[in-house]
Amino acid sequence: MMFDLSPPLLAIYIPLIGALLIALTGRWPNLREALTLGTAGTLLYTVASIVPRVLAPNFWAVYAKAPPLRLVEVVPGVFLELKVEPLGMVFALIAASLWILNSLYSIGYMRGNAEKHQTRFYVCFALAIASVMGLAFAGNLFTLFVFYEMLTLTTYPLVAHKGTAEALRSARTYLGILVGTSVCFLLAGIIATYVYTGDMAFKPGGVFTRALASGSLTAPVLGTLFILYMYGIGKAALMPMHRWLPAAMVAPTPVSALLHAVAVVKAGVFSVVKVIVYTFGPLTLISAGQGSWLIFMAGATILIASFIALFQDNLKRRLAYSTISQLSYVIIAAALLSPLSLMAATLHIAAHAFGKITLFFAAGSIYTASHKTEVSQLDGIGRRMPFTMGAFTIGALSMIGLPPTAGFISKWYLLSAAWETEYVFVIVVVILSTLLNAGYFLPIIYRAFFRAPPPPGREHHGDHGAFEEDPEHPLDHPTATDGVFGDEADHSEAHSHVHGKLHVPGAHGEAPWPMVVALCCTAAVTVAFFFYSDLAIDLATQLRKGLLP
Amino acid sequence: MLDLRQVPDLLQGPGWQAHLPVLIVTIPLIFGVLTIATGKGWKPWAWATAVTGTVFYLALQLIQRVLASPTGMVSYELGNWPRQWGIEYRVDALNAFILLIVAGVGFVTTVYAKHSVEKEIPADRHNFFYAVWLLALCGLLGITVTGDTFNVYVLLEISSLTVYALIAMGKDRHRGALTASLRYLILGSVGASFILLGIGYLMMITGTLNMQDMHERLMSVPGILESRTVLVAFALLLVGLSMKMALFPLHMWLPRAYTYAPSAVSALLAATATKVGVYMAFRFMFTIFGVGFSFITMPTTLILASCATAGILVTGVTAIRQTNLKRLLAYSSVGQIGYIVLGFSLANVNGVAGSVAHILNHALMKGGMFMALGAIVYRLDRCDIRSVRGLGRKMPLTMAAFTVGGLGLVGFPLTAGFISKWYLVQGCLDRPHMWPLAGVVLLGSLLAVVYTWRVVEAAYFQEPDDDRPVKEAPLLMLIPMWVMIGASVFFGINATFTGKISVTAAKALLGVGP
Amino acid sequence: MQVTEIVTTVFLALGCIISVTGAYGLLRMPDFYTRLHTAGKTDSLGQLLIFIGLVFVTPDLLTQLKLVMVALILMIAAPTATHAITKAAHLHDLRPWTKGDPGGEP
Amino acid sequence: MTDVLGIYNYWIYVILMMIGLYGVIAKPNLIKQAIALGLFQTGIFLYYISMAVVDGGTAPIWTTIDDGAQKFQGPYDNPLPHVLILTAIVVGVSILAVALALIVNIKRSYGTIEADEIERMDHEDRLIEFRAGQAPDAADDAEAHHHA
Amino acid sequence: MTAVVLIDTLLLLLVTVTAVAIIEVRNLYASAMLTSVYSLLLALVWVNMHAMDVAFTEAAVGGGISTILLIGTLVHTAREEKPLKQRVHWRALLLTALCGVALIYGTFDMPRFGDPKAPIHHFRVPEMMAQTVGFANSTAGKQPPPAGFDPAEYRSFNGAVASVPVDPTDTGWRENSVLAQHGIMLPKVLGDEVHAAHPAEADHHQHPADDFNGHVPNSVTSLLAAYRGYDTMFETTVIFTAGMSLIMLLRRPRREGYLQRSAPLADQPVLRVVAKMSIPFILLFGLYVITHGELGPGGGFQGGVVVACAFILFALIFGRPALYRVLPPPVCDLLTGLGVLMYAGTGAACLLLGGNFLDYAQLNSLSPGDGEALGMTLVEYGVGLTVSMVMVTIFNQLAEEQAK
Amino acid sequence: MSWVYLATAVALLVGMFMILIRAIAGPTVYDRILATNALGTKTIVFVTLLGYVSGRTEFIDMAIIYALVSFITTIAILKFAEKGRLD
Repeated sequence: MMFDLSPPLLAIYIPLIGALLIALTGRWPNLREALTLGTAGTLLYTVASIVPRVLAPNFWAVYAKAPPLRLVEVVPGVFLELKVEPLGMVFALIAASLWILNSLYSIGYMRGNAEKHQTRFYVCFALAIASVMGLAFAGNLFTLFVFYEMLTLTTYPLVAHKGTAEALRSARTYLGILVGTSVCFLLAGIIATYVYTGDMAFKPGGVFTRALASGSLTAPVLGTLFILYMYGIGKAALMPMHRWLPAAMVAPTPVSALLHAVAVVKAGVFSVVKVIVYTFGPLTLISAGQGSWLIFMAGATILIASFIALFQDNLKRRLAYSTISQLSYVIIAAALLSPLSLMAATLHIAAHAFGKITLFFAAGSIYTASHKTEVSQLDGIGRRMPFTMGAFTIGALSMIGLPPTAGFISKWYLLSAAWETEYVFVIVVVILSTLLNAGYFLPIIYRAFFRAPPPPGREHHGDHGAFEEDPEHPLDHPTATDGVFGDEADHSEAHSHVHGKLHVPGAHGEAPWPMVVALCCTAAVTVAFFFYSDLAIDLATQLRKGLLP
Repeated sequence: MLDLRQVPDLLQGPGWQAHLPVLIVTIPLIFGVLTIATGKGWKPWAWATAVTGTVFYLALQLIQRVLASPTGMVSYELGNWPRQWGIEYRVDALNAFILLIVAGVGFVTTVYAKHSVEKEIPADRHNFFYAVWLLALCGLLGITVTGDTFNVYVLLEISSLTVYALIAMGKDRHRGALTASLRYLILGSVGASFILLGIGYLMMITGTLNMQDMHERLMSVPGILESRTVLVAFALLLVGLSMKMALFPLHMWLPRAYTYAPSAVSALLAATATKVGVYMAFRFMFTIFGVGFSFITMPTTLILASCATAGILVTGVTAIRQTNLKRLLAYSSVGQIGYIVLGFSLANVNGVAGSVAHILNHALMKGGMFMALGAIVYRLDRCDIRSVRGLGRKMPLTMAAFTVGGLGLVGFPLTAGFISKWYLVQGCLDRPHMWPLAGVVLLGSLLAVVYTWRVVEAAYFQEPDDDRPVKEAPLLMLIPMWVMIGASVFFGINATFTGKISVTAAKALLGVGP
Repeated sequence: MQVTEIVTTVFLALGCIISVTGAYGLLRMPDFYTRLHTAGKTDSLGQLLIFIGLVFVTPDLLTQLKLVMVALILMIAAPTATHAITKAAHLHDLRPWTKGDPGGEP
Repeated sequence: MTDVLGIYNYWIYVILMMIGLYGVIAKPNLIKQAIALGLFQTGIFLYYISMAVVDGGTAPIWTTIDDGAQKFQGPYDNPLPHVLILTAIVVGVSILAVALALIVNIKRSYGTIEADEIERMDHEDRLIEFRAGQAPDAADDAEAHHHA
Repeated sequence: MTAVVLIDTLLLLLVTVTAVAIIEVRNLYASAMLTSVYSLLLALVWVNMHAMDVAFTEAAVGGGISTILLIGTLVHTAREEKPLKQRVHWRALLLTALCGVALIYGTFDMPRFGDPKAPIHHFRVPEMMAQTVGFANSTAGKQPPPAGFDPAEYRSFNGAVASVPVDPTDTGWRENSVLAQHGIMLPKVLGDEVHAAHPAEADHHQHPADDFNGHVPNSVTSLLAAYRGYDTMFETTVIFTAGMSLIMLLRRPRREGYLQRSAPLADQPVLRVVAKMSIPFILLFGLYVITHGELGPGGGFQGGVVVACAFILFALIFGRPALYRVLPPPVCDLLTGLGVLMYAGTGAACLLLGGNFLDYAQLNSLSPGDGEALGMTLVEYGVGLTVSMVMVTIFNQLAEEQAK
Repeated sequence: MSWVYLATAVALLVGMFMILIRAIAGPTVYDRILATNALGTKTIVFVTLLGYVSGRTEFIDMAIIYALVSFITTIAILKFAEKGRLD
């Protein structure tokens, strides 16, 4: 059993083996990074090979009969088991494909910024991807929980990567909130589910029907369980549990990309959708009359987060709040509980992934090339970094939901679902938030392309820790005259070493080429998704089919 | 008279396995005493290792025998006196399991002890040290197999007395070891006296010392359970046992004792001593008084659960504030005892099974973590949070062991700690109106995250104060450490064995059928 | 009552009186040396009388022998101890009480 | 009266135990504590021995065996508690010995055997240990701010 | 009021007064001496309650060894307690009062002092101690139970109703030919229960009356060394452990040598002569006590302490170096272990001879009862050896520590 | 006859009580030693008498042990008082 080579299992093994190899080849950076890319490619191939099976017309019939892939019996009666279904497939595909691009980008970023502990970074990254694969293919709640926690653990070193007091504090917040919510609420919910139903497998329609029918479980208890799950999945960043996301901004940009686009937050909303669909079952929730609070909670999160984003000067922080609001789109869609809205949720997971990763790549490129972290410093930067800022524009459009980008498709489905279910509140929220999105993204684009760059002497530099500064104290920002030349010189040396030319403040061009390539690719995919979204829509349709009796 | 010609037949015959229960206790006794004649250097250690290894082997044999036996238990009458007259050994699934834990941990810790003892204890008393060490094991093992209440008391005193001496051997490193030992001695003796008195009350009212007989007598004579004597006996035993297993408000002896004891002793104690105390509580509450009296007539659930809850939370917060890592782990141990007690105070199958499983899991994790600290002390001569900074690169294997053990304490899935929490939370939810206790269990995990993570952070993400090169711990420390930690991970991934045996033991204790 | 028993009773009564008197003296005498005086004498004599009294009513020889032995041990040990105590007190300059001293404490 | 005398011994045992317990808790002198611990235990011994008594009983030792008949009429006391207490006394003296050894060691290391003084010294030890081991997180933070 | 109760009442008053004095006296030296007095009084209490062996032990241990140990400790520490700020520790008083009230609460349902109907005299012990316990009648042959004894009542106490239905025609006594020879009758229910529980038992243990072929009239010893011999083995181990602990904690490193300054009392002729006279006698008496343990009060432990007293007296009078010449510490250590090994080895020998651990009957295949007696003698010597050597070790270690 | 023994025993108890007061009160160390020693002697007599009260003469063995032990204890106490050490 342990060495079964069926594709879902292989999808977990490949990054694990990759991590091992990367750890072993840490001394030879080129080999190490080649291995990273190779592993990522292999993984994508493996994951893609599963797709046809999921798209097969008789998929649900097979799903109902096929036994799960059981790895090990952890506690008597509780297995670590895998099972493929469309939602997980979407998630796995996104993660696998973005890993390649992210690796490419990481190579540029890590070398460009001469970061320490690069091997640890790549190893943890691969381990995080392995956890994501496990999460995507989880066959029951227990497995979901196991990989959820593994993901938290493996991303922790990435968040704390820099090892400064600031980074450690943020990483503590990250770990504290994620572990706290998952252990206190999610685990309690899972065990309660097990106690009430004796069953933790994911089934279309949920597992509670029998318990509800027999009366051993009442609707209010079901509602309580639902609350436990929704707040237990802290990675979905539903409003009071969102603090970790801005805190985690301290991490290097590829990590932010991983957190926001590839793995962590996606794992959160993915789990939310999965739990709603396969553990509770939309019909059960509707008939028990539970869960509608989630719509309002998510709606509030969307608006509040967008509003906060308006006032963030730090670029990554602004993106982080944008992520929080975008995640709640997925949650609100799932909470609508209609088949169409669940499709919207699935599509938005994908659409947001591509858009957001583009934005983060762009932010990272700007930092690498110019060490700028604040929105207010970006005047005229579009002229020096046309590719980067071009891609940024595409990502921003996708966030706002304008065609021809991926964001439009998912927003369209969401609005249709809201229309269908006649939730005016949702429609209002979507429209308002679109305006707010526009409100905080468009000024950046405006500054980048239509404002003149400042004269070189007034250039505003951040150093290592600058973008972590508290937003409340913008005046504390160091300026070039603040006596940090020592630091600056170090950086210059490092850069000159990498770039082969002297880094002159204010005279930067594009970031290193791997980064540019990566971010162009993601931007391209964001656009392509608008035109060629068949695969995603097919998978979402497959998911929807499973819900219909 | 002695006919030596019979001896070979006996050793070869299949019958020797019948003597397993007594061999497990007497082998460390006899060979422990012989240790004082083994001389100097590595010899006492090798001797002790061989003895503990044998005991571990015998414990394995015994558990197989117990599980294979149709009655689910093995009985042995000392001196061939029927149990009413003499002393009886009675081993069921629970005993055998605890016995295996104690014997296994004892073996591994003995292997580990070599370097640590060489460094921390003057060379001219190694033979005495290992003699007392083996006698401590003998006492702990004896408590676990015996079916006679007074025998429990005597063996308890052996284990206590040896442990006092072992703790005091930390005096050369820090004088606090002496006060720790004396404080433990006084509290421990008071606790043991309460136990002795409780046994006396029970004997007076039932006229027997055998656990099984006592139980039958308490069940069969009408009115006996309502008598004030039995009530006070129960209270006395409860207080005495709580002291011995360091349940929260009576845990005062533990943190200092674990902090200042020699590293190897800390590891042994953390993994076995309090666990055996818990085992005694099982025996007295379930086997002698019976579930009905202990948990329905008496408000035991309320008392124990509140003590456990307070213990988990208060010691968790206290542990967070510690800088000395040994003290940190010691406070954590008190909290973990809280989990174990919380489990069996629920008196349902899942709760008790969680309790039994946590005895093993905690023994493995805490033992492994104390071993890691011992290795750090061995290399750095200190083990505060400042000294481990940057140690993740200098002593990668040691720190990794510590980290994995810490994850277990937190109860991350796929570590052993998770399994016990799984059962415990189920137990809390199974019992009506007890669900807030599930919250306590989970909240305790969060506190564990905090105190574990302070160390992990310091080890991996902070820069050391100086660039002194530090070598990785010697192999004889690493292997036992990783055996413990590895076992905890193994039992976290595949808890079928522990799960099954805990549930069997829990069902037997609760008398709800096999 | 037989003759032996009467004899025993007389001996016991005598021993008793002497012992209690000695004890009273030990309690009431003003200083260490005077107390020593009462205690040392009465102890030996009182116990001797009681043991002699008991010998008469004891039927078997072994027990009689044991009684004599105990008496002998006491006859050796008690004076030895008293001697040693006195010597120690003397060495440590414990001053005897004389008439006119209030309490007799050094 | 009979009733009171019937449990008189049990009350005295409680009183002895409590005198011992009071000494253990209230007296700061370690030797006093050790002695008080002994008193505490003897209370229990008294309890055990009291329960062995049978009205009109005598010591549980046969005196004459050879002629097949026993010399003493009437019942014997119960020997079982005697046996148990023999063991307990031995345990008690062992504990006393170890306690005294520890006290001698404590006197050597601390220079006193008064618990409150030792407690104070221990507290100081711990403070020193705490400061030495404190992870200077706070200091780091301050430093970081300064650099920024 | 019987003589026992009268003397008991008075003695216990004395004991209590002494206990209070021990705690409240500020001079530790006085405290130590009062401890010795306390032990002597307590020993009297035991004697009065017919616990001969316990009294023996208490006298030897409490009156002798403990006091010497305490004084040995006082040498190195302090003679006076520090003056207390507060005479009475109110919290402790409250706590102990509460605890005491709880314990006294428990005593109300206890069988009365000396009550022959108490369960402990009836449930298991009568069979275990077929020789001697409880209502053992003195004359041979079947005897009716004592006057005023209601067979139904003995199974209960304080009004609790017996669980076993009582047949009105049944006197509640079981006739057992072997036991009846000793004039012993057992409560019927209990006896049958035992037989039912061990149908297959066919060895000599079935009939406790001839367990020892009459070699062991002291039933305390038979319980101690045979029935509960296993406990006693661990008791010996406890003592051994104490000795090892003292060595670990107090023994100086060998390089400093064993022999240091000492202050013999040999300059005092009276003491010297008395000691020289009495030491051989004490040793002999110690051996007598060990050997005689099966017949009368005494046994390995008491005898061991007496032997140790001889060595300690020797050291007191002639100085510790002289003792070290007689009994070098390494020899002493080894002998300590040897005692435990004698005990455990006897048990193991029984095991090797085909019986259970400590089944002394195996030691003599022809006469199990004689085997039992032999085994008991062996283990008693083991106990005596360990105890005496450990006591000497403890004394040595406490004395070895240099005075300030 | 046994009432005679009993009366003697009670009288001895009274004596012991007085000695005990001296042992507690002191005031010098030597007074205490003296009282302890005297108590020891009384105890020995008392034990012997108890044997006669209950008709069991084995108690005399106990008296011998008492005598020996109290003698040794007295020596030890004295030695400590005189030399300040035990060996």
